[in-house]
Amino acid sequence: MNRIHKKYFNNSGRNIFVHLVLILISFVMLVPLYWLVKTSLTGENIYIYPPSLIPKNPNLYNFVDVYYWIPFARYFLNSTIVSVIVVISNIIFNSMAGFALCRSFPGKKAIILVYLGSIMIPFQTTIIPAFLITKRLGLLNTHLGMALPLFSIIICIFVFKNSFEAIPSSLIDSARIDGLPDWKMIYKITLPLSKPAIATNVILSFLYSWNSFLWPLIIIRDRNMQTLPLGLSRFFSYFEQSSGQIYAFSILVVAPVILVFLLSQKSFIGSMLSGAVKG
Amino acid sequence: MEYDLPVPCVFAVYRIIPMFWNLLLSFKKWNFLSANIWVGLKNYNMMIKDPVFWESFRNTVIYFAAGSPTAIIFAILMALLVNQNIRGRNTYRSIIFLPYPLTTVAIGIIWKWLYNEKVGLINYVLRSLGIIDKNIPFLDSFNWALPSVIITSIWQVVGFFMIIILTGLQSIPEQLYEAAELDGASPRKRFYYITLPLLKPSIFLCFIIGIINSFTMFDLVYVMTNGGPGHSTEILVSYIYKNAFTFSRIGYAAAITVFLFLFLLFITSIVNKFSGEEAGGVNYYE
Amino acid sequence: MRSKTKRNLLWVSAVLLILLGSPVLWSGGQKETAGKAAGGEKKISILTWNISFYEKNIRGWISDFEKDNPNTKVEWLDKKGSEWDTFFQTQLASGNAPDVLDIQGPLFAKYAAMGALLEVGQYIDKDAETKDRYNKNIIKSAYTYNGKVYEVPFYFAPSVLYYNKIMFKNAGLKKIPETFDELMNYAGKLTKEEKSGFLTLNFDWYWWPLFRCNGVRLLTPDNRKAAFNTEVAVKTLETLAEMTQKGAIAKISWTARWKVPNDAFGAGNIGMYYSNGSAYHNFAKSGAEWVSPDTVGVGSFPGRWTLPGSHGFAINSASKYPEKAWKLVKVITDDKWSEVFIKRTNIFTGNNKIDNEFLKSPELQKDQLKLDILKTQLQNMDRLTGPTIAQDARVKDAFYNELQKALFGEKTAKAALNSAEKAINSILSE
Amino acid sequence: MKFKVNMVLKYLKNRFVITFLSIGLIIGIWSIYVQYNNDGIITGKVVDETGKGIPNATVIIVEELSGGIQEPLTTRTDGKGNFTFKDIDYIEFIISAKKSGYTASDKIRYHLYFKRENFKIPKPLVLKKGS
Repeated sequence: MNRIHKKYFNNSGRNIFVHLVLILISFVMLVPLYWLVKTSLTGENIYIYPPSLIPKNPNLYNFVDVYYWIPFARYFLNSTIVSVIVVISNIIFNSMAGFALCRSFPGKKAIILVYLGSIMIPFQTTIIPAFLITKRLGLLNTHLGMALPLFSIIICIFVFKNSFEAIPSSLIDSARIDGLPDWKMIYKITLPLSKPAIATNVILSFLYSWNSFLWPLIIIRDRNMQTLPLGLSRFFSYFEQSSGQIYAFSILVVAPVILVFLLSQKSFIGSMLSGAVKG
Repeated sequence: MEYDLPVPCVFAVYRIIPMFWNLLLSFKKWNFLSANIWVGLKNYNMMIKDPVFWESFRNTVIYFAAGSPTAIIFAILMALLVNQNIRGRNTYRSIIFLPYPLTTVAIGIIWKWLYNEKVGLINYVLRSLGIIDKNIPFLDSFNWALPSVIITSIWQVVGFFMIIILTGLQSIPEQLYEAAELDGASPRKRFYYITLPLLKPSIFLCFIIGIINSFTMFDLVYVMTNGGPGHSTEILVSYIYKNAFTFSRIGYAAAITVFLFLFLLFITSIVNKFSGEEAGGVNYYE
Repeated sequence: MRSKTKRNLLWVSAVLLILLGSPVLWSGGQKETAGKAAGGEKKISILTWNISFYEKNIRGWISDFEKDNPNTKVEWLDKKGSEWDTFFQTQLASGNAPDVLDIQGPLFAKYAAMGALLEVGQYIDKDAETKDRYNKNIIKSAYTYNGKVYEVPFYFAPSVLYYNKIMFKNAGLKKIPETFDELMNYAGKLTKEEKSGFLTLNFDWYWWPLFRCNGVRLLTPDNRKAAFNTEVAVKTLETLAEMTQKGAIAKISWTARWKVPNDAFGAGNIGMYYSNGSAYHNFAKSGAEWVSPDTVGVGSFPGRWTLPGSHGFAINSASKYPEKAWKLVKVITDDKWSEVFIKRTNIFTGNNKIDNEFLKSPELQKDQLKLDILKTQLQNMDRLTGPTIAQDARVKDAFYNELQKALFGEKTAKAALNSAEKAINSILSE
Repeated sequence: MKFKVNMVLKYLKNRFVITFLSIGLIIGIWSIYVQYNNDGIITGKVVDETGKGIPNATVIIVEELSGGIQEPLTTRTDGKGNFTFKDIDYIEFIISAKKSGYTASDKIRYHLYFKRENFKIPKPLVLKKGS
């Protein structure tokens, strides 16, 4: 793969061009983020004209305020618990479903339609019945209740499916001849060969549950059970006007996601490039 | 296939049962408290006559039709760039992905300022460079508001699409390229005949996510414009939400939901067909 | 070998995390059942509106109440404005909505019409302590729906006109405008490249006094039909549109909600700012060093028209213990806690005695600007405007949609008002 | 046995482990630092224009919260113009000094890095002669 693309852009002039384009893209991506970080360090009013490019008297006070104005550690723990449940269940359920979808079986088309249809229903619009059902289940005010609607993110099933389809069927057939049961096959053969898909699953499911807002808003009443995004609304009460703290808070919320991304990207995608797919 | 069972169960509880409930509600009048009154097709009738509904519908379609393909094309280009063996490609990947996980509220506030007519950075830069001589009221005009919001959403989502495409790129077996090379296919041909077809599942996924985004970017719309000016940035889901929770017209909101569901199912089946059925599944070993 | 151990490590850590997480999971679930199991104890909940900064004192309310009512526990919930409605209504649907509700502005009318609220007027009148406590004007225009009182005043901050004295001086302006024409004239004079002459808040009905001061009425007295489609209104809207296109009225007046206008005025780019009486605290804190009594002035809007900006406590009609709920409301709004509130926030409480005492308090005399803001508010209490109708949100949305079309030149003023009238009449007749 | 030691080392070299360990380490060091510096003592000095300490001046400290106006605390300076507040758990506060015969000092705002941080006001509060 790499070798091929190396040939695409085999001289250094091309390489410099690629870097230039990427630097330009990075610049566009980073400018709004730079303002976010800058404001979190100074708390200045962004509507002051002309805009100042360099932060004046940067400090970390806004981050300190974030820590004190909400029970940050508690919310962080709640968010983490929910996200871990979601990530694990997503890998288990989605890899199973993805594996199944690679094979043909009666009713497969219908199931795909159900999946696609399910994504199509905006969660905002089905939130009331979902809430009533969760109440029936006795899961209001629990971590499990928060995690349940995100137990399997449909997009991720298709990520697995796409990845599993790329695995040579000869590999699976030979394993079947060896008498390996299906669940072992998922665990032993297909999953290890689908590291990018696992990485995508981890990143996505973590992200969705970490940022999920409307659902926890409705099913959580206990203050000790709140998650980080819910903390944001407490911020609005304190700091709606001085946005420094809001930005500091969003940076603290996003930091774990970025961390998970960086770590999983390097260890999954990175190892993939060393030639994990063997024919 | 027994491995497929647990997932539909979760969906049954959280998506499918609620959807039927919604269907039932769309024939009723309800406001969380009063008794359910059966009103027949009145809600649907009201919907057809409601100009705001049609405007939101149009916006949703524009949002999807303009936003998703643009984002996907950018994402493919970026993925090809960062898939090369160049220095610092992990850094580039991370930077491009960075906006996606950010809290929408924070993004909304920053972009609102970027777009500001009088003191915003975009106008400031454009004017300093001499590209424009009169400031553009991005969010404060009927013509610019929707494109502006779409651009922001592309900015946020493109890194995520890139990751999905990248995952797809890396599952393409190297032998295919080697074989093509032996056959003497040019790089361009290799891209059109190997990379692109085999990326189909990933592109399909991006489209699906694009469809979802065209109605879940509702918090971004809420923060940036709250649907205005007029209803020029209102999308169906924000209108549904407004009707349900602000106007307390649950039955009406349910009717729009049913319409939206059917419409999106239609779109998805088209996308599915174009991507070769089975959710873009490809089996190149056949 | 390595990849296998790594995988094992991942699995082990996953199992460990589940094990570690489950006690917390369990305790979360148990708390709910514990609340139900303690049968002898009563539990009431109070839902406040974005005032978690006030937590210390809210704990004070609760402990005062629990001292007097030893068998009743109070649960406190707080939600931000945009989520309050969603949260409350889903709880309503599931049958465990909070008992005491802090509701902003005319929103209570929607719930009153639904039958979700108790009529608290009878409680207020029956109780010797509360009977004559409140300002009659504010009760009448902000807490009454269909002739019945549904809320006990919590706080309110009627709108005032702030102005930037520096910009006034630079433009050679001495006093604040007294008529609509003067207001527009000033706005034009104050406008420059990146500066705008006039800015108004637009949520609720904050922009409505722009019409009201020209004598336009929104609805007929019985609230059944639109009454605003007049010659004068068309002319007013034409002027507003023209000034908006010129930039004399900041465009964010019509598109931004609350934070942006405050920041914009705080940044010193706006000549006059028509806003909530408590906005001062917000723009003063938006990193604006220039804000001081010497640079910010305050006065009445032309015609002294003002929006109540009110918050009140209502009681859920499905409450199991309405008497307890009323007692809690009484504790919160008694003289002691009202005084604490006005001292900490400098916002009126509607309690005549406390509000007037505060105006005379020595510490306030030292702060001329705050004193002026409060005095202006009190002075205009007889000119409160804005409707209190059940369909408030829909009427507002319908009107606002057309208004923006006219302001941004998509439609003529006449056509916009015509279709607004049609839409509103159809909503009101539903 | 040797094999196992090697494996432990390998685990430790894992990116996840290194990242989380170092985050944990930073938090740990910070908590220890906080433990040793959280008596809530705020000290400072009140001086006149010449830099001489003013005894018996009143120093006022007010907690700064976005939620509105707070009750102030006061103390008096000793013979050398030094003052000490004890048990202060503010995160942000405004400090000023006054004395009859002098014009009141500027109100200066400080922000701390944790609650109950021991803090020495870096610039002395200056009172000018004359009322």
